[in-house]
Amino acid sequence: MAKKGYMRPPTLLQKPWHFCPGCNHGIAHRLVAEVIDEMGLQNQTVGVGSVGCGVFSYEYFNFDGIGPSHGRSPAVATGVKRVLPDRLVFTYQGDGDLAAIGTTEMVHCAVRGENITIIFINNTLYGMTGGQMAPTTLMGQVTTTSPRGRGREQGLPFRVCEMLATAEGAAYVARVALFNPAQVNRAKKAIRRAFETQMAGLGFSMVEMLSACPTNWGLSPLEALKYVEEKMVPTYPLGEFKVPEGVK
Amino acid sequence: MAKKGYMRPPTLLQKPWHFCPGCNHGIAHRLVAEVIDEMGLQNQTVGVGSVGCGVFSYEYFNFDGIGPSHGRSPAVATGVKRVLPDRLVFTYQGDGDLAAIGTTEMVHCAVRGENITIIFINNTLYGMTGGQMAPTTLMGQVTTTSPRGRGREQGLPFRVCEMLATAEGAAYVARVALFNPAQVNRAKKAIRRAFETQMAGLGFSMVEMLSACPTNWGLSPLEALKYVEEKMVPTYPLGEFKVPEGVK
Amino acid sequence: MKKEFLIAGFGGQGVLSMGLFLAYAGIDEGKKVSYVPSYGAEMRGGTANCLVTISDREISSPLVSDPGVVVVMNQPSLHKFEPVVRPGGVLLINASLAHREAQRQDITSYSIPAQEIANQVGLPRGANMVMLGALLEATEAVDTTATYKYLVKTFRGKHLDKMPLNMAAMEAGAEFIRGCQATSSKTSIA
Amino acid sequence: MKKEFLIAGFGGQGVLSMGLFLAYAGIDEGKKVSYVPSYGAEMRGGTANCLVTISDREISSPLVSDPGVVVVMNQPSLHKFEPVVRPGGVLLINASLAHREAQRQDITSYSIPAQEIANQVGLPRGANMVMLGALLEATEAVDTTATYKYLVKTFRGKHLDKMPLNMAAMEAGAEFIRGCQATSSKTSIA
Amino acid sequence: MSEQILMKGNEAVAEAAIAAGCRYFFGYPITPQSEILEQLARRLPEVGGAYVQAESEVSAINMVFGAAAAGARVMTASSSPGISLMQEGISYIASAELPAVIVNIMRGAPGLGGIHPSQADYFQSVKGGGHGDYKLIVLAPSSVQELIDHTILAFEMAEAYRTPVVIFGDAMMGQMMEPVVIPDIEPLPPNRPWATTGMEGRGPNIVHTLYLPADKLENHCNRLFAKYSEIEHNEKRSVGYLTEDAEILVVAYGIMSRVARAAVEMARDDGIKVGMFRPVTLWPFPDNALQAAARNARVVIAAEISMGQMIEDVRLALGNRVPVVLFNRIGLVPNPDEIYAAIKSKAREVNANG
Amino acid sequence: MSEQILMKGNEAVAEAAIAAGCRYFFGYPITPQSEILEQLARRLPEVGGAYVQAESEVSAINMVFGAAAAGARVMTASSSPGISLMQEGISYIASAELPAVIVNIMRGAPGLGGIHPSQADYFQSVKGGGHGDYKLIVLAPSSVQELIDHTILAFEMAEAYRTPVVIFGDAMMGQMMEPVVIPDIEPLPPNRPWATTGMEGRGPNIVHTLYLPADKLENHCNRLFAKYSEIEHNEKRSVGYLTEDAEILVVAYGIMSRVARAAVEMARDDGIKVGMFRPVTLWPFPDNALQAAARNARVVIAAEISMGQMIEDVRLALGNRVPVVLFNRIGLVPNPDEIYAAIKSKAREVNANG
Amino acid sequence: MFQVNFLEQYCKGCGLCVHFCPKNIIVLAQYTNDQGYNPATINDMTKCTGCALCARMCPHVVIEIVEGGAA
Amino acid sequence: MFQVNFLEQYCKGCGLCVHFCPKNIIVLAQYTNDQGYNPATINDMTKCTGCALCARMCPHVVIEIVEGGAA
Ligand SMILES: Cc1ncc(C[n+]2csc(CCOP(=O)(O)OP(=O)(O)O)c2C)c(N)n1
Ligand SMILES: Cc1ncc(C[n+]2csc(CCOP(=O)(O)OP(=O)(O)O)c2C)c(N)n1
Ligand code: SF4
Ligand code: SF4
Ligand code: SF4
Ligand code: SF4
Ligand code: SF4
Ligand code: SF4
Ligand SMILES: [Mg+2]
Ligand SMILES: [Mg+2]
Repeated sequence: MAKKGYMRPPTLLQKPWHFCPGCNHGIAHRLVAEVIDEMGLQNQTVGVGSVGCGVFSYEYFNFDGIGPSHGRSPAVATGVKRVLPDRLVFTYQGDGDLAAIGTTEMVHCAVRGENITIIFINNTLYGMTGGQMAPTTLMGQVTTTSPRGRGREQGLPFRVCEMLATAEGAAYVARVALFNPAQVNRAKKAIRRAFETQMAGLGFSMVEMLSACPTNWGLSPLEALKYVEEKMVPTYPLGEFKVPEGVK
Repeated sequence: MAKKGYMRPPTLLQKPWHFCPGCNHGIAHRLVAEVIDEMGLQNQTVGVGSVGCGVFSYEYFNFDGIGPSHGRSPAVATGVKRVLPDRLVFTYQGDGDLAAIGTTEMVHCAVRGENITIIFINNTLYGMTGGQMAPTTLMGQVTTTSPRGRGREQGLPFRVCEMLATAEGAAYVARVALFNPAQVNRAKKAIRRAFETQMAGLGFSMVEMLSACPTNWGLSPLEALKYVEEKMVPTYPLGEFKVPEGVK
Repeated sequence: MKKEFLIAGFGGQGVLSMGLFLAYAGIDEGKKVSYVPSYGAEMRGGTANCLVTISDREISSPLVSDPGVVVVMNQPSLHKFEPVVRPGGVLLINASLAHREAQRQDITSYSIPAQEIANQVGLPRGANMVMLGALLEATEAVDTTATYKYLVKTFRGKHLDKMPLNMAAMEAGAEFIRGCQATSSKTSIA
Repeated sequence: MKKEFLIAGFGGQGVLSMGLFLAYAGIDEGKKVSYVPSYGAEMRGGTANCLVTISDREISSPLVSDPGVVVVMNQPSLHKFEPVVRPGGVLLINASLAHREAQRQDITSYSIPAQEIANQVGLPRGANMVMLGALLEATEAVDTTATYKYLVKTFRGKHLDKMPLNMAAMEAGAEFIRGCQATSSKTSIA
Repeated sequence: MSEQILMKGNEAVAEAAIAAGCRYFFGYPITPQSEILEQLARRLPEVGGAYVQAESEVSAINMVFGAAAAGARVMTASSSPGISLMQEGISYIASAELPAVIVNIMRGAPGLGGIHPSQADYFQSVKGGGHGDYKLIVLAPSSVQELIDHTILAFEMAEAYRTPVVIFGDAMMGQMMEPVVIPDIEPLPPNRPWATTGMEGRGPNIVHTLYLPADKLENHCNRLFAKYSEIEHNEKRSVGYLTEDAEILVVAYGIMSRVARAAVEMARDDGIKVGMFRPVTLWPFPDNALQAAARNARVVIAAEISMGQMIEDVRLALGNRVPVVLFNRIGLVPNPDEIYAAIKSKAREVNANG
Repeated sequence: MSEQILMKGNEAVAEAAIAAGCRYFFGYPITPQSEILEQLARRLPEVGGAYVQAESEVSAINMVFGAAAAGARVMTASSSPGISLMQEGISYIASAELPAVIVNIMRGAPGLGGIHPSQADYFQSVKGGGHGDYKLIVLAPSSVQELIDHTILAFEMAEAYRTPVVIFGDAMMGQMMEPVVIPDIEPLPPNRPWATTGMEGRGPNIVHTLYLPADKLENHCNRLFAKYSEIEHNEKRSVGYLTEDAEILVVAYGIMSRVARAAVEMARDDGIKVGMFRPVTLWPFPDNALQAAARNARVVIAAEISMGQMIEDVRLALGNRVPVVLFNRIGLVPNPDEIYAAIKSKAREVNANG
Repeated sequence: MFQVNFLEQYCKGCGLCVHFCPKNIIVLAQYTNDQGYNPATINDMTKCTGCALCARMCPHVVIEIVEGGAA
Repeated sequence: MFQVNFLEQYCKGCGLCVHFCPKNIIVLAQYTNDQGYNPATINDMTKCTGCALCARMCPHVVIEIVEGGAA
């Protein structure tokens, strides 16, 4: 961000988005597009979407895209990457998609050290289906399926980065947030490092983004950002959990 | 083992077993039975088997048993435990069953802190189906589906204990081995602690047992034990990864 | 007797609860009732609508393509749903957000400045109640008293203090229709 | 001409490879051939068996319930498979591990101390080759030369040195049968 | 409570399950059935039960397996793609003869499809989406009240026959509200001497599905199918409407049967001799009743929100005695007019052919 | 190589896939198909391809989805329970119109069942085990050589129609060895302008299955089914044997057709007018050819290793013109004698009824 | 001088740009756009420093900022 | 004195008891049992200390050890 001014990244098609007002999915989409453009990879990218509020990613990005079934994006990406090892292959997944139904696929991409990148949007619940509890839901958080607030019976928050970092095959693992411009810049850097990890062939990479869902949290866009900072970050500490030699 | 002598634990039915000569599944079965008898839980136990060489566990144990589909035992055990919260509910699973196809079910039992115990027999491959590579296969190890020895393309060994220990809901997590009598004693203690963790309602517990498969390793029973000690342990270090307060 | 009501607008305009009021009033009158909301992903940020059927007989299909009464709470809904009103039917337009008149000649239509009326009544979030009152007046769909009963049910407990304002909003909507009808002839729909 | 051979024993006794020898010899003679091994979980520690069919015509079903020739390499297999031998067929018993004679009168049977013969030949792991030689001699299943050809194929490369001993084991098996036949009449099976 | 209340189909299923004595629910969110979960997440703890949100549909169906084996009255619900993920588990539950209720609020398909109303999972549940030989009882309610009644019936049947029962809804039925009454029944607690509850006072109970010796497997399948024959004998259900003199017969189930009925009424007003036949159980398919209903039919219209699935069972029931044609729409519940038009055009043909 | 070699059915599938130009395989071990994996794990790296052992069948089918989308010729293989787990993925692949070959070496079922030969997944693949409206081409080879030929054919069809193709084997066919010749063909590399390979020199390619507006979904389904009609028109395959004058017709596929053929030969020796009809494509089912083959039939015997699944398609093809009865065994491939006995008893009936 | 352009019809009036603009020059308009939202707009463009914090935070890529521009 | 009993028909002759017996008194028999394995057996029972290491390692629960016993 040395140069001033700002232009829409060319890999983002100019279309209205279905995201709710203040939804951080939009910021995440934009950052991914910016990094791909900056790395000059538009023509070498295959984006693998998912099912969740990010389901239309392939309609918004201006590069090849796939819409897989719910949770299986890392497996689909594996199929793509084995066929096209020189392409940038990334998945874009929500916490329900990645950390619930898609746990096996995610874990084994990390364990195999599959040379792909996961962009992981953690908004603590199932946004698209109307705000049900997810494995990432905070303790005490009210959702449509934890109407009394998440209690011990409903499990404990799933810290995905911490878990995947234990896999030898995981090369770059970071958790970032999007609640203010500085965090957004950091998030962008993490995406860049993840993609660089992949293009250098160093193995599995993932960037988790703590992300606001004003609609299902019942908060204004601004309150939602504050919620991320004050409520989510203590449960999901930010930072780089693994950085490969070649990318430091 | 203060008292001398040795008698078959009453919860083990007296039948011939299908296990190959020297297979460590037999030792694991025996230890589970011994602990259940020592804790006096025969009538309060529901054993949840799995698909693998341990598939007949419900025919060998003398307590209520369930034979679930491949990999889903932790989900089945969850169903049982929610209905019968005061029972001892444990699963008995191989590395293919638990750490490959059943990854999601395993991880989420740990993440939810489901109050069940997993007995995990890690023999580095799919024994029952004839010795294919598993996520736990050692680097360089030859199996029927890694005929040139497992290489980087085939992924890296999956350290399940280390991964699950990152889950807040995991209360007791230990890795033991069965390659000599001292290890067998330690293994038994770990099973006891896991079951105690469960009966005290402290959350998820798991005991991983490094286990010899002489048949598919192409080794004699004795060589196979040596293989566990010399080849497996360096990749899968033994120890207790998590011990809850109440059980120390 | 079978009447279908389509109510459409942005999510958040109280479109679905207008439908519920109607439906419960129907039940209260001993009628058969069905209610079909729009739902799911396309709701978000987009339009919401519901279709209420009130009938003397068993309702065979809860869906109709040409409802007799249509309420549009915003401009896009007017665009989309004006064409489906059954000939001879009634179209009620929230003129505060839909900035044109109805174009069809074969239906009765009313343009109601619902927001302005709601503001006047002192219930700025009550445009939907204004429209509901207008609807009841314009169509004789169900007895207004039945609607009030449900209103009481809804607001009982800690929100009871909101009752009077809501009733006032409905009444203001009805009054607006009566004003219009003074100048045109009212169409009763079957 | 259609002949079926069932060979049964413990896993590890070379039962499956005996079947392969037969099958390849059949192919070499231009016959139609099929081979069905037992497999899977119940193999482990239990019995292994294979069924080889050699025929002039297309083989409709690779399975038969009453094979003309049965080789049993151990006691449990003798129990299990003596009853299935087609009347008039041949049963070859590895007498080293199956400690009783055949009980049926409507078949030709041979009890062959295969292990002892193999030991004598100097190929202690060659009991299966002894039995194979015996089988070829007792049934005229396929030409022995064809079998030798496959033997050469199998052992070519670094194991060629094992050829002669294997052939000797087969020959010793055949010789044993010839000895028996000197005292009984040989049954040719169709 | 015998008051009429306005209820969404999904909420009705949840309340009916509670009325039927179901205390355990395992499920995963999916539109258009999530309100079943949401309602049960609120309600089950109130009645001493447990709502467990599974991490996937695969897990959900296996949690159901465990809870049913442990003796509980248990349910899961999902929508089309989620039901596909349950196919292995369903085959296991059927083989293990566990009672369980599975609700499928069908949506647009194949693939991700969408959230439209659909009836395109007929083959999956009625013929067999999982591996091997088994049958599921499949109920097809057509109103919110029937969703309630069939949910209660489903639990009864599941328990009587020790078999999984599927309830079919669709996106519209799940979402639409109708006035209903929840019957005030007092179901007995489950009585399952075979359940794996801990073996106090008896020998071990085992629930499994492995039959290695071939004859054991064959016996098992024959036994299962003897039970299925009994179900076929006892449980075929259907509703006919004006079939007596019907020269044209519309066959439709679920929401489509209501549309068909409306169309039949319209056509009857025109003097067309048309009737409707509605299978209530899709398996066992009410073939005899259909044969009777089609006695005078000269053409049969199978009306489905699919590319034609139930039509095969209609044809199997009727043989080639009468032509069976398809009326279908995808992505929506059609208007009665559309079926009415189809009936009219068939009526012209029938008259033309004298 | 045109030399005859003795090969297991499973190995033959693997070698045939390589001959057909398949370079990517994703799969998970399961008896009785694991030799397909094992052979490809050895062989694919030798020919510049990749064998990836998936962590489950769910992952495997989704890896296939990805590899096919990326333009590769790709295969997976499993056995019954594993195929159940693939149902969601298969529905997606069909909807996305991706070419892929799926091998099912069927085993004893339902549930865990066992490792016996079986034909009980007919409904699953032929009618639709996944959600929604789609069809799979299903091939039913009956010998190891045909396993080879059909594997090659499957890749051709998958590519020609952009649709998944299923190959049915069973535990016996997977394990038995027969002499075979692997044809020496030189398949062209896949030509897939629609594949998501990185958009160098063109606009973005998108592979997806979501159709939210109802009319889009309806169009999509209609388009899919127009393609399926074309396949029905072009690809129905079957083999008749002595059907000309057959008063008794045995219908069987796969390994069962060989047993049936042997039984027919035995009965012909007794002078019984019996023939055999063997569907080679199970979908599209060769109904016309079956009607022709059953011209003179007075009874039709559907012979299956299942509780009766294909028999429904036989009945659908033949209507109620001729009685269709089931001969079945479970857990094993029966002996020809058993079918022979069934034929004989039917022959007596037919003669008695004169 | 910077020109901040709003793709007004995409704006959902979330107000994040309003909040994060260090110069406090962005406001939500009184009128609604076709989607029914009050779009963001700038009153006094001269105060803009081109820092692009508004664009960084905008979830709908509504904002583009060019140097020079129309000012 | 200890009596070590072998459930001979269950023994698979794996030899683990032979290896781990600190007294080296267990051997595999020359004959085979019904399963075809050479079962473990003890020649000199008097040397047995009842340590049960053999039983601890036996994967087939073949071995039971009782004090007193037949000796
Ligand atoms: C097999 C299957 N199960 C369930 C669904 C329903 N579903 C669609 S999106 C979604 C969850 C999305 O949540 P998340 O991944 O966290 O994304 P978000 O919308 O929160 O960004 C679910 C459960 C589905 N489409 N497929
Ligand atoms: C869905 C499904 N996929 C695959 C199989 C086949 N299968 C049976 S056991 C097994 C692996 C067993 O390996 P592991 O869990 O490590 O146990 P082990 O035999 O090594 O003790 C597999 C893949 C199956 N039964 N079901
Ligand atoms: S529901 Fe939440 S995550 Fe989904 S678009 Fe709206 S704000 Fe974003
Ligand atoms: S195959 Fe291996 S794990 Fe299975 S019983 Fe034999 S030795 Fe044990
Ligand atoms: S670029 Fe900076 S100063 Fe200018 S409007 Fe945006 S946030 Fe304000
Ligand atoms: S941040 Fe973007 S969407 Fe939000 S108000 Fe500003 S311009 Fe509009
Ligand atoms: S108890 Fe100890 S000393 Fe006795 S036989 Fe066993 S290992 Fe040897
Ligand atoms: S350890 Fe057990 S099975 Fe092995 S040889 Fe000794 S007694 Fe036999
Ligand atoms: Mg989310
Ligand atoms: Mg294993």
